Amino acid sequence: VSSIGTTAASLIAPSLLPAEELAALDPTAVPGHAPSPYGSRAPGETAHRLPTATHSLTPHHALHGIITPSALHFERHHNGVPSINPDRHRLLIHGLVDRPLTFSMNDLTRFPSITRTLFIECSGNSGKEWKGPTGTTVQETHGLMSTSEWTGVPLSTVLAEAGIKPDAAWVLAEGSDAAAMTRSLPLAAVVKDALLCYAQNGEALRPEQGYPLRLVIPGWEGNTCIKWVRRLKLGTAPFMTREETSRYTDLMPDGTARQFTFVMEAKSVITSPSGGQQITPGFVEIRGLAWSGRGKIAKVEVSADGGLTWRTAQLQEPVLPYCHTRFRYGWRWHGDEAIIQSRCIDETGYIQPSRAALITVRGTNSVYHYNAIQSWKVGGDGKVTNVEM
Amino acid sequence: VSSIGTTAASLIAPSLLPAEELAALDPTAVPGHAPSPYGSRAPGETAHRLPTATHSLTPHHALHGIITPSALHFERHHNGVPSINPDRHRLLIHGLVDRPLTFSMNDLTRFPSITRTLFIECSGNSGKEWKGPTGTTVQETHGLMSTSEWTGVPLSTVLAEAGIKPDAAWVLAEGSDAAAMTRSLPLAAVVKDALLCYAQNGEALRPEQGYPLRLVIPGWEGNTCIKWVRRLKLGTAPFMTREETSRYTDLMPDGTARQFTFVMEAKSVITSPSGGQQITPGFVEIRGLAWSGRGKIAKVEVSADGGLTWRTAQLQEPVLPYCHTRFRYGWRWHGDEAIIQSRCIDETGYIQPSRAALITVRGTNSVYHYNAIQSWKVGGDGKVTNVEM
Amino acid sequence: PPGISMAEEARYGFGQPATEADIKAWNIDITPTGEGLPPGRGTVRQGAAVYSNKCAACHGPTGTEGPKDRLVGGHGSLATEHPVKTIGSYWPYATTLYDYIFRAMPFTAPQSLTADEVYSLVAWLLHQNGIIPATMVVDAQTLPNVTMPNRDGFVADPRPDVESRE
Amino acid sequence: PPGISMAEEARYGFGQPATEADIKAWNIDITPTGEGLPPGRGTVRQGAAVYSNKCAACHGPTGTEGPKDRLVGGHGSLATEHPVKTIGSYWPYATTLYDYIFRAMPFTAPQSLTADEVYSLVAWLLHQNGIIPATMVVDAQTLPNVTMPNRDGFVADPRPDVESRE
Ligand code: HEC
Ligand code: HEC
Ligand SMILES: [Ca+2]
Ligand SMILES: [Ca+2]
Ligand SMILES: [Ca+2]
Ligand SMILES: [Ca+2]
Ligand SMILES: [Ca+2]
Ligand SMILES: [Ca+2]
Ligand SMILES: [Co+2]
Ligand SMILES: [Co+2]
Repeated sequence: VSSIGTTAASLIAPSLLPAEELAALDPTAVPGHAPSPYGSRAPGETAHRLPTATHSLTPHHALHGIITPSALHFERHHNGVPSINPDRHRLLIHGLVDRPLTFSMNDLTRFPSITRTLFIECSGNSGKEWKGPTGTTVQETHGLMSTSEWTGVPLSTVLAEAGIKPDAAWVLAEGSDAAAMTRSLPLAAVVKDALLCYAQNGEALRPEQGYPLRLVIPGWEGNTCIKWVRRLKLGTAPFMTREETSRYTDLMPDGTARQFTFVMEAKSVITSPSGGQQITPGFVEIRGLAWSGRGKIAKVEVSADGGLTWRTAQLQEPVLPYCHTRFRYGWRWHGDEAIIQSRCIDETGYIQPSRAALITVRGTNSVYHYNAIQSWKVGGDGKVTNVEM
Repeated sequence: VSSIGTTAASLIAPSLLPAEELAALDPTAVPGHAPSPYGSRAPGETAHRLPTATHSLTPHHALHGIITPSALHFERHHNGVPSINPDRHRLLIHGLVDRPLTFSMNDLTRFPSITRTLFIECSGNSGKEWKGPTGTTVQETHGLMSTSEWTGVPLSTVLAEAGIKPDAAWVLAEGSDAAAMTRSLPLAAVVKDALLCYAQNGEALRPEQGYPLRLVIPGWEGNTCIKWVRRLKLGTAPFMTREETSRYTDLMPDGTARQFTFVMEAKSVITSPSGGQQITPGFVEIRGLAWSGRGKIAKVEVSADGGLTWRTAQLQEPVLPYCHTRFRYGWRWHGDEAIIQSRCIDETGYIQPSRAALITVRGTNSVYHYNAIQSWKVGGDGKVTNVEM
Repeated sequence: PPGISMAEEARYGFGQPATEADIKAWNIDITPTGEGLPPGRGTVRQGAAVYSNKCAACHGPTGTEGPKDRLVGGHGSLATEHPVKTIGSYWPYATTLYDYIFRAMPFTAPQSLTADEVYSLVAWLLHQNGIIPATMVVDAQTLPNVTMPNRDGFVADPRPDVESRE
Repeated sequence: PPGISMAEEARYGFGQPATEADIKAWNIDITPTGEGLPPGRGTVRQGAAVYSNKCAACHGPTGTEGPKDRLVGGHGSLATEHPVKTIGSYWPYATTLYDYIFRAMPFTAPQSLTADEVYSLVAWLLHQNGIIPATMVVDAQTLPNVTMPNRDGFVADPRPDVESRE
């Protein structure tokens, strides 16, 4: 009967058939299973991260809303996920402070707390796209980002306890993983709104996201949000660790490299329909995510003609700063080839650039901080692929 | 060195010692484990629901922020959790409609979608407190409520597809569980903002919360949010099922019973320090949740002297309608016996009542819809217990 | 497709027309006016037998012993300190009994009873509660006419009902 | 407690004073000025031996073969289409090499090397990259004075840098 058509719904919410014995033919005729202490997802649900040795990617094509389930939050580790006993874990604050202190997890949860829903995006998210369309799916192109509700204590509160000396200008944050992952951070900026977090989406942090303690800096590249954090050392200058010299610096066409590029600039992507999905003619809700490391998303526009014309997408309220914003646009696909794109504008007026504009300025050697408009091509057969405009 | 003291931090974020072999003595010296497709929580984290045959309770004393991890979302089933194959699941719409229709899950995910962060509270939450202080912990007194980010299609969109006949005034919603759990709902009210949800906290609904499809009615008692929903039948009058006559009706002192008491009135509770926890003198952050079935929370007040004086608590932004709101109040406990309480006011001006005011009107036979101020007594030893004021 | 109406065009067009068979398979609710009651009949005597086979283990030989919900008695207890809410003392509609027993009982095998079995159980339970005589035949015609003792015991929600002042 | 100052009263009072031993155990960072460099020394020749035992399997016999990160070479490649970022071509500070090798290498046993081993590996890697002579002794005094070829290759973040117009 449909006069309008179908979308890639089965791809949007993928599921395998549960084993026959798991699914009653008529569930109303058979008593169900009992309540349980800690639930797990339905056996047929198989959305999963794509793991490599160093990271895993969030399956945004299969997710809804803005919260990333903790089990599917992307990972990026520099030498694996450490196993940490929270009762033994300590945070050491030293260097240019009045009183070097150590804090147990119990100490830290006693302080006044704060909760914020924030994205964390790896600076390398979409990094392979610098060289041209590379990822097949949105999980491959944009899977190094996720959003959680984070709870912890403001970094400023804990540093004040130790007493910041007047000449302190940078802080070294160090993890207790096997990379002792380390970044130098400008003190004035992080004291503004960084959090020492012990909870993610209501419960204790997941091991992959820094259990039991993680630094979270709203809007900054993920690697600055030091996981398993055990040491904060205040100093006068950046410590110039390998992770801010050899890595996490962006090579420009002239051979110089940009350093301390912390903020993740505004970016958006259509998560459905997206690469690897297939649609049929008729009504298709274009769904995606937009975010900015400089604050709130002000507007998202969608094009279905490769950027010739743009229409304003609907933003799901509440629109929060430094947080994924879900956008939606109702589209009717008539069966012709189409290039669909989204672009966002943040509250500072910054407009997500086209790929052409971005690489004109930056070249293609940057590795990190790729935030160009993503183009998905819908073929005449409804199949969606990653293309360059 | 502490001149101020400690709180019940270890109870706020409880954890058992991970097995020694799981936790490296110095995690920086040992490579960690590899990224994984679907994560799980740290082995030492043991916050759990308290399950009985018919329900399980969310451990709010151990949670942070407002999102309840899906694994810890409370349960209330009328004959267990059915095992449903989402590819076979259908929603039937019939009765007073122009075109009776069935929808597959694929059909439903194609419609324009919407995401809302909403509490669901069982009408029986705190029900045992009608007879006086009964629960030991906040999990026991207030564990039949949770908050999730829900995504789905507006009920109105799907009903419009079938065409609502002019004389339709009530809708019967029926689950495909072994209780074929059923409620009659006034059409005009639910068409306003009810959702047919397929996703919870980003991923597919959890089986215990209605996988693959659940009706969610913002602010209404949990049992109206029919889980595993398979049928919507439109009619002119309530269908008078057992769940709106024998059950989910409130017996008044005069022997009459109130029927169709859908909205959960404004309520709040201190989750920390709460029953079963212990504090020590000094700074204690009082943390809790407030919510209203009539919209947003406007204000939460905290008393540490059994209701003689009240202080305004801080509300965690964003404050969302029909959603848990996290409140906090910085307190200094000097070691004396104290009764701590919270009370909230919602945007309609409704003030959460004292127990005395509530039972003066309703008596103690209601079973459901208990929303009085909760009193926790802090003993001279810092131990917290459930008391009546 | 050809012949599609303008009204249909305005819809999304998702979903399939529900067939008579689709609806019949799931359309199990019974309204207070008796809509939905199937053909069939039952007596108190037949009900006693079915009850003792399929229900008594959970609700007790006379419907008062438990261990599960008490189904019989409690008359006049609703305004006391210890209200006993049963079919007889509390339920406003007899039709609900058919609806609920078929949809949900026996607890271990819901929707397994025949129409005659359900009518019989309804008859026996109503009789046990002193609502119908031992000789009454319960069917689609007679059941909606049974008046339950607490029929007028329900009132609409008057909230907000509690004055809350500082 | 008696003697507590007013300033201390204003704080929450959580946490414990960090002891010298607490700090020493974790204070492993090395700054560009050489702060943090421990006593000890290393030579290019000693470094060659340690490297071949503990590093070559992952980084290749000469530091160019991999399979893991290439550590040597790439000079002059940064402005080309195929930049090769190594210690020699890219790293701005020699001290970072001490910091990173001790904190993170060998990958399978981080923080297992002695100070002399690390100094030696730094010496060998700097020499392989043509930065120091084969005879140089690397220690806390000499290392901060090594000038890396790409020392001036880094610039501050000038963003927003891309004009985006419709
Ligand atoms: C294995 C146990 C078991 C058996 C057998 C059983 N029941 Fe039940 N019955 C229950 C339980 C448990 C409930 C409460 C269900 C709920 O509250 O959701 C119940 C509830 C009821 C109620 C509703 C009571 C009220 O006041 O709301 C009725 C009526 C009832 N049963 C009738 C029957 C009949 C008739 C049979 C036999 C055909 C039967 N039961 C067999 C366990 C059982
Ligand atoms: C078992 C494999 C392995 C061994 C053995 C190993 N490394 Fe590495 N090394 C790696 C990997 C993998 C990386 C990249 C780590 C990352 O990017 O987080 C790396 C990175 C490095 C880097 C940084 C390269 C850059 O440009 O940023 C240096 C320097 C280094 N290793 C030196 C050494 C030395 C010296 C040794 C011996 C003491 C050693 N490695 C032993 C695997 C190894
Ligand atoms: Ca499927
Ligand atoms: Ca990163
Ligand atoms: Ca503990
Ligand atoms: Ca309920
Ligand atoms: Ca269709
Ligand atoms: Ca202390
Ligand atoms: Co990264
Ligand atoms: Co309930």
